[in-house]
Amino acid sequence: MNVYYTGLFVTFLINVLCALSVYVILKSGQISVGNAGFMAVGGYVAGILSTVYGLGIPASVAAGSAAAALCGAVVGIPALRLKGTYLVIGTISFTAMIRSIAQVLDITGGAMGLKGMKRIGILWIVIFAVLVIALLFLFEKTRYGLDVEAVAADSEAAAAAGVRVILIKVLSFTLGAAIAGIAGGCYAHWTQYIEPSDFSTSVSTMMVLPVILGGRNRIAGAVLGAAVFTILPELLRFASVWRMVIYGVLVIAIVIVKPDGLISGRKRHA
Amino acid sequence: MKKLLSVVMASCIALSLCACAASPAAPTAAPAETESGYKLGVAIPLSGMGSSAAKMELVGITMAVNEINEAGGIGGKKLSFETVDTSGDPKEASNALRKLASENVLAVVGPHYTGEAEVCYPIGDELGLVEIALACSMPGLSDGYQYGFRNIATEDQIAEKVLKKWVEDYDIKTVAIISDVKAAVAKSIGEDILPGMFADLGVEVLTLQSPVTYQTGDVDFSAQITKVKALEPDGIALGSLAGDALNIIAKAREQGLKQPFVGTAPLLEGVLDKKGGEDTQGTYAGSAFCLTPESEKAQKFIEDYRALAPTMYAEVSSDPLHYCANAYDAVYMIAEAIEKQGVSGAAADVKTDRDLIRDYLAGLKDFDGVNSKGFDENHSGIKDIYVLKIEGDQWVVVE
Amino acid sequence: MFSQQIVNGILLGSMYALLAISYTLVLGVLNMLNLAQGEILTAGALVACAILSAGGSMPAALFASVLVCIALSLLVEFFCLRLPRGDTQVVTTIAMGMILQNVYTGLWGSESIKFRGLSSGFAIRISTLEFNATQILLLAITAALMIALSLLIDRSRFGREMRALSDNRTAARVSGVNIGRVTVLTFALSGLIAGISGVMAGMVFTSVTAFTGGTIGDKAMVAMVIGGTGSAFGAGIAGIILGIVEILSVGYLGAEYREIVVFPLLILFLWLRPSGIFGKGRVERA
Amino acid sequence: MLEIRNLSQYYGEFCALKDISFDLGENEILGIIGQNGAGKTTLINSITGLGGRPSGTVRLDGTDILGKRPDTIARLGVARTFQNLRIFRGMTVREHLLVAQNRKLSPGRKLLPNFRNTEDAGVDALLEFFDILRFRDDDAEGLSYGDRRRVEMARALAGSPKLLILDEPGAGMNEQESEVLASQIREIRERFHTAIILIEHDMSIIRACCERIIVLDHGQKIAEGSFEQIAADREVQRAYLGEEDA
Repeated sequence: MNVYYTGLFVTFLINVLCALSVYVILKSGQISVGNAGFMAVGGYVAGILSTVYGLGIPASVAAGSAAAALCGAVVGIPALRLKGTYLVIGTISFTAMIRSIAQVLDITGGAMGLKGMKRIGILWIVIFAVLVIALLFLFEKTRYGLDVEAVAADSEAAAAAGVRVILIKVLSFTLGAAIAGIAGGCYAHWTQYIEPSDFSTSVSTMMVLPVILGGRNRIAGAVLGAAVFTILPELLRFASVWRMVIYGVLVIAIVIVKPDGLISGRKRHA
Repeated sequence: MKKLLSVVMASCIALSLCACAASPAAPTAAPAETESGYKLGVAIPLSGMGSSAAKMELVGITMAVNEINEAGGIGGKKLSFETVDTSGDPKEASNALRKLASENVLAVVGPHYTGEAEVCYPIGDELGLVEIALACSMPGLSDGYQYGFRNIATEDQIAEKVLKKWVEDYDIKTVAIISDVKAAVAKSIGEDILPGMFADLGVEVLTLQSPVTYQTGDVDFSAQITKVKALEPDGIALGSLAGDALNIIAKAREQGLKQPFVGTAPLLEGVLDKKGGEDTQGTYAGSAFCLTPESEKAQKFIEDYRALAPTMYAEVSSDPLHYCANAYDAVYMIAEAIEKQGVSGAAADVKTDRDLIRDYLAGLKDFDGVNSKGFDENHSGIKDIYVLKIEGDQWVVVE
Repeated sequence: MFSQQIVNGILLGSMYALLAISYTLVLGVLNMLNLAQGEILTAGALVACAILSAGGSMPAALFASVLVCIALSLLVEFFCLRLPRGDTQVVTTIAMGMILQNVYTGLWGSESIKFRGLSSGFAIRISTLEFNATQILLLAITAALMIALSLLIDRSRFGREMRALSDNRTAARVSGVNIGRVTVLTFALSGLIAGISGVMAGMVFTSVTAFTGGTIGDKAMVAMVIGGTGSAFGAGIAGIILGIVEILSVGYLGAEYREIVVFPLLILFLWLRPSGIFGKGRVERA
Repeated sequence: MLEIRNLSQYYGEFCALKDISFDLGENEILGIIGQNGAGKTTLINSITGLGGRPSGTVRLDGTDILGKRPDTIARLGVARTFQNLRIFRGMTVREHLLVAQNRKLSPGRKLLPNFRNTEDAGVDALLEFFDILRFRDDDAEGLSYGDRRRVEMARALAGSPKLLILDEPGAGMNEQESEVLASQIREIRERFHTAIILIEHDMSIIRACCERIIVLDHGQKIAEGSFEQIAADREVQRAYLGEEDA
């Protein structure tokens, strides 16, 4: 495959990981517009480990993911007290805080960003993506997957049926953050340079849109959404200045026409 | 049935998207792609922050390509180029670079910003594709790269000449520095270059202990101006991009500060002279280009630019900035490399052609360009520096 | 110098206050976060700027800006609130914000445009502090708006309907509140405030860019949460406090510390007291 | 089995429950009746942890459960249905029961992808019992009102609870359906060994099922005893028939 399409393919894989990180949290009924913050944690931790401490790239991406998972739990607990709009505000400000910390510390290269990471092999990104998709697919088949669906449908009724609602919600945030951490680690080692503004609020929204567009209750929906979101900007390159305008209009149109997203069928438990 | 319908719809959308992606975007304003011609790549931020500078660069590139082709091309073969928009974002720039590499371009004019160049230079080395960046003047950026070049003088070269003239003309004893902490090139000017240079010139820097800083794109500078006002410096130096500089100077004048301002190359990118009005009179800066050059090659360039620019973009300014000249000269340098190195231009030996161009540019020290002489050992542009000052609504050369 | 920095803080704060008030109206009444609000402010500023540089008078610029902002707010209400389903509203307002911002860069480019503010040299000097005409006007308008809106919400019939809607949507509908009308009027009102804030932003910051609204919008959102949803007074006060905190941290610590101070403050409030200092609205929590 | 002593619940100054005490034996069916707003639902919400911050003591088999989280109380063997039907949107009838069953499985079992396995037998038997087996794999949301009530009851029983609380299961049922329901409630006690608290307006069901009945009025317990005793009780008549100078 020539160079341009491999670049596009990797961007697609990273977008899939980002979309899945939002998907996992959304599946438990919580909408998080702060996954760019988890991605930043994953990216910076992995980047620092592989440049400063010379850790292998896959190992540092995994470590970055663990660090992001920790942040996920830390954010997940207060998130329990917030619903809907307030959770959105809370997650947006979490990302803003991570960005400002990255901007101040020297180890993260401050505003000048972190560079010098070696290039991650495409195979490793494929392995990470396939691993995450497989794990999610299996997890949804288990009884815990069922608990998650119940919590999303009606958390009080689920509690009355004995479901550990708090555990499920915090677990979802942690899992989503871990996936975003992997995306961050891969991104850092693919572009080989990250800076705080790479993880802005609009990046968080770009992680949410594919899930809402593709279909929020199916893994395939998130993956399809990521595909559309990777190909669309390339298609609209000719419109240069007006590219993002068309982009925004498309998003609103699809959200109104297909509120459940392109793939909205329910998956049955075997 | 409903489920089946949505799955079918989803797959046909996905299919149609992939099909369109296969056909790359049509090149803009380029002469028709001839079979046996030489093809260049252009990666500049036509959308987003740097769009006005990028449009100027595209005018310069189009002028150079048209001139070369009208004069019979290179050894009878036509020159063409394909443009990809990077919108000033490192991730888009890397995609654009890979896209151009896949089109078998011989060399790339671009990217524009320091942030983009930091990402694209390692990729350029990996792909074996020469890049001539146009507007990243941070010192040390292109050191050690094989295929990474930049046709712009580094900030320390420019600052050295400008500060000396500014300190002499305004008899500056103490100075306050206002520095950006976000944009890489502005930050390195404000924090690394200016303090050292002022110390060498025997000028006391009042903001050394508690630096006055801001973030790119800030809307409010009242805190910074109040702090500087209290220090009562003889002059104020800016490690800033043009947009912020305009706001800072306007705010300073509003709060009654009369001191002169000084900055380096970034101040020229914006509209400090056109839009500054009374506030920015007497502000010093430096660049490797000016509108009243001695060489008639440069004068002809300016006239040609003023003729072509309005036809391509309505709102681009009629005075070319140094980016435009950098891009124009970059095309000619590549053309010279193609000619002197006997580059074939055939798809088969694109690899060797690219290396031939790299070797030629690496050794190019005596190029007779509008404002370029070639590249130093760190692949940065060798240019003669002009000290400029705002008078009326124009940057004029300070004798 | 410290007292001058406080004044700068109050001025910047009142910019946040103005926008926070327009945020809190929509969120308080309709429980909808309009993330495109910052961009609507930018529209007002740019339109006013265009009219002024074309030689138009200040009132004309103000009127045009308010008109444009109200129109945009209604556009947002239709496409982002009425049509899409509940939880996708956040997404649609973000997309709308993205559209607006790129329209501005498309039309006006990304440079900053000088805003020809009030030319009168009138200024009041209180000991070492100096307030020029623009700053006095801003403080007056912010105070007037905060008081007017608090009165509107607490006293007027429309205010009572807004509060009924914010407490319990179904109960409001049952007791005869015309939901559609109140929603549209609330959005129009927030558009009006955004229009005024846009012109003020131009005057205070002396220049406008396509990104002006966005930067103020984020901070205004923080002020709105801390101040308390549905409370114009709370949003106003919190906006000003936020302005002072930011100016002092920039003045004495450096610009890179600015967000470090502001956002943890917000997260603390979200955790301990989501309804904010003056919050009246009942906050939906887990 | 269940001891409740001076249970009170205040929302601000409004007193929803005042000083309520009663016991419930193993396998006993207790009826709770009272006008709308008497505090019936508030009472069981407080017991199952969904209410505000009640005061007093509630002990299940000796362990104090007042103020615990609803899912903790549920896992101690208390199951309930809801007055206003809390069905999981977008989930099948069978999945409703699997969710309730999950709490009996060890974490290890829950992680295994649940291919067709023995638990299903229990599920099918329950669906059969409530005559909704034919809707097994349909979306529960689409069923009729009565069937959705039966799904809720099946879900409650799927977790094999010690105590089953039914909140107006007979609401909206005709004569014939009420009789079937009454017999089902009696049979539940035998077949599933659960004590039952039944909140109901339909006196025919109350008379058919409950050995003991508590009457609530304005958040207070005004009577307790067999159906005949409370029918004769003057206080109950006053509460039901409105003020009357006796």
